[in-house]
Amino acid sequence: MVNFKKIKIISLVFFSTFLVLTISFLHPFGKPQAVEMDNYFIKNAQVQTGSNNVVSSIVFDYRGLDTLGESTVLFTAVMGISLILMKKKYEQNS
Amino acid sequence: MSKIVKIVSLITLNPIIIFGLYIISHGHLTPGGGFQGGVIVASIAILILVVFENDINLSKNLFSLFESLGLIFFITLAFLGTFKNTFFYNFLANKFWFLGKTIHFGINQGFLNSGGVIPLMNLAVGIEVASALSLIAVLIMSKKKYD
Amino acid sequence: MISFIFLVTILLIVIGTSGAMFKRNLIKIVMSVNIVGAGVNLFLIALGYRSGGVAPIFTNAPSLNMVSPTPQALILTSIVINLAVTALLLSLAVLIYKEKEK
Amino acid sequence: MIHFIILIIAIPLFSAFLLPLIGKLNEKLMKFWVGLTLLLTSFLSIFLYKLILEKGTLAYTLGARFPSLTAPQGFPIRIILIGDALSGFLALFFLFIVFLSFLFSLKILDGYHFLDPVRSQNALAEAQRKQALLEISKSLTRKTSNGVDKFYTLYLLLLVGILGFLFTADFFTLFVFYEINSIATTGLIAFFRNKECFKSAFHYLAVFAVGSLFLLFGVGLLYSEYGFLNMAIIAKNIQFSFLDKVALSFIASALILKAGIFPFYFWKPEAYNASPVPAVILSIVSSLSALYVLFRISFDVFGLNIIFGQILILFSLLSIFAGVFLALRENNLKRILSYLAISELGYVVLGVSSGFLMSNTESGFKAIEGGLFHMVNDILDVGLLFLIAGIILYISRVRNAFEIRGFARKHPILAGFFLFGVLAISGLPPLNGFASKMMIYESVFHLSPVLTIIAILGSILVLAVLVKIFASIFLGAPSEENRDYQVIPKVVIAIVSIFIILMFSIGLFPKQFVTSFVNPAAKALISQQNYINSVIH
Repeated sequence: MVNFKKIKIISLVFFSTFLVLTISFLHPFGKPQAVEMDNYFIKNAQVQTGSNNVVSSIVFDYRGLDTLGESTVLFTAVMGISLILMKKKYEQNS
Repeated sequence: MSKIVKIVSLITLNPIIIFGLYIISHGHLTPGGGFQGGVIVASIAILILVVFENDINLSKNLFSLFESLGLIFFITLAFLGTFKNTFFYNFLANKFWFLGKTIHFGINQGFLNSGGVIPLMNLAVGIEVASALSLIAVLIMSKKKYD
Repeated sequence: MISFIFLVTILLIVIGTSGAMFKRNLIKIVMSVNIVGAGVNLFLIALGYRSGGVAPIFTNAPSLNMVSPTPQALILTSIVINLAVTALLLSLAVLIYKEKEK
Repeated sequence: MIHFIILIIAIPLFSAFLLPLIGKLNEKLMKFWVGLTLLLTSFLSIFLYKLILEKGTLAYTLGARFPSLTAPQGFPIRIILIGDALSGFLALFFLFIVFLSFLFSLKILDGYHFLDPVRSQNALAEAQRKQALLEISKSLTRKTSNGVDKFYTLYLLLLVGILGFLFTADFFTLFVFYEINSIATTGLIAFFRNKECFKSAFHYLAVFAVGSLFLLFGVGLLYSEYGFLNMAIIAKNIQFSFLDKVALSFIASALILKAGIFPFYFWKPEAYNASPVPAVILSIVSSLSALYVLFRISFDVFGLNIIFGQILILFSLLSIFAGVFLALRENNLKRILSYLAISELGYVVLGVSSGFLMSNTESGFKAIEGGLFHMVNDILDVGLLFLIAGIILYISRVRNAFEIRGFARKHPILAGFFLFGVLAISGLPPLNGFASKMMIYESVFHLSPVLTIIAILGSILVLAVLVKIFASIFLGAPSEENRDYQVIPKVVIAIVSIFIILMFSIGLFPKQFVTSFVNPAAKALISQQNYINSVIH
């Protein structure tokens, strides 16, 4: 029988060293380099949407579909919970 | 729970609701918005469920109705932009009337009558999140399962 | 050069992943998933930070040097999604526990 | 109408939001509403596909002044949906299959009221049966109370997740739709509400919660590198540095997890076994759409990378074999079929990824065509077998395939259908599986003959597994223990025959099908420049 625990530990060690290697390649903290889109938002969001809160204007205007999807996720979770907490049970037939 | 807890929680009920509504309605001006305010409003349901364990019966159907209505309000606002422009077009912004005050770039003290559809969407999401989280709390915490 | 904050996010992700891999307790698995979520959210928000920046809200803002708004909008979405997943996982855990009791 | 591309996502979503309210009123009205929505969406997808064929790749900017305003400053700032020949074709086809599985679910899930223990033939059971019948007649006239309304809500939401996968051109929206997919599937898995279902739903959701967070981590890495979230502009700026490779590995592993091929296939048998058959069909469709996104991202966004293509080929071969060998030692019918579904997905990945390794050659293009063609045939073949497995479970209530005997005597039509499924999935002429597998074999041969040999071997093993099961279920004398609890509804037979007719017509005229549907789709997949130009003019 293969020892799954050892495999898991080894893969976890690999994974963490891989991640540490990855973050060493990132731009230093506090100095993001690619900021074209963000600068556009800070400069134009207030005028275009009339909202002082730039995050709010991104959430509801520029990236509205994400927010709709997020509400849908919450709705889906509620549907799932109300489905599984029902009392009536039936035999599985398909 | 004991009487003291019940009375104190009843006293704190109104400030919580008002704070939640404030967070929702000022979502386009200050940190906050529909989600955050909705969660605060939903905390009332949890408070009631914890404090008044069996004395009170919160209706699941009502929460479910409000959840669907909030979502339908949200997606309808998105659909309304489709007629002239695109889905999710902010058709109220910079139009001078309802929620359409023109804002110039720079620091200001904040105007409630601005933001176009963003405050309306905040309201819709606030209703949805508040009722959804209340519904989750009711479903998980209620003693007897429903049919 | 490794920043301290990115190291923390990596630590959170690794702790969460290992918890999800090794723990058998359902509640602990849910907690591990949440820890991974916290790590990823922290990572995203750290990507958008600019030194000395303030929150990207113009209402009475102290200065116009603002941090990147996009990651904040993204993690707002991500947090709510994590909340929904946690709620569903917890109710499933409760149900599995109750089925075991019978 | 350019708005078709968003309406195809928004209309099922709107309908799903309305569904709990309608479900409270009346069950029949709710089912009618779901059917109407699916029909409307299918028509929209037909029009969308026609529009795409006329005008080429469509890009739709959400929230802009007009839809084609994709990049106002030279870079996109809003969420953009892209529909090209491949995604339009897949949407059309998937919606057709989903509509059929919806019709199937109408009958099958109705039968799930009759859950009284009729195994004993005494009068008590008969009385209980009557009681159950009475309950049904009540529930049909009044509101729903058995969770079917929630089932259909989750069904529509999963459909929304699949369509979002097909049309999104934004990495974060991809993450959101990934979560919608996972959570809706979890709800569908737990539909029967027994302990097994809860356990597999919990495992499924825990795995996919971590997987989606890895996807988000990869997206974050890409964002830190390029400052954008749109796929097209990242495809334009891509440099393939170390960070990009890490991001690709995170995103691709999350998508492979969703598709359920080799390294991360473990969730599949559990989940498919627990969920009702109509939901299984939708789950297969969801896996295929995840594969589509995987191809899109790894070949259109990240460009051609030899090592990644080779890794994908390795994974595909391993999943062909892992699926078959794990199916050999199982005895549960649905678990066996889900392992075979894994191995069938391996052929899709083998075709497309080896096609990209041989890019700009004729056989390479043919391999991509074969892979995409096999996507269609995969859902038809595996879907057909799952439908028949659902019917067998519906009428006999036995989950162990080796306990059922002599079905051919009682239901010869079912045996015939199953035989067609077996022949199609193992790639024998003149059915559809043969056409696509032949294309894959021929073209992969130019990359390496070993691949062809392994692929043919996998097909033969699939045939061996299925012949064993066919012999055990259908041949022999019917035993006394297996009693029929239901008659087969006629609608179900009609739906299965539609599958068979489709399979036959594709199998007899593969050339026509490929030139009219698959060829434009493959052209859309290989042209990275076209994908970029649709957003950045």
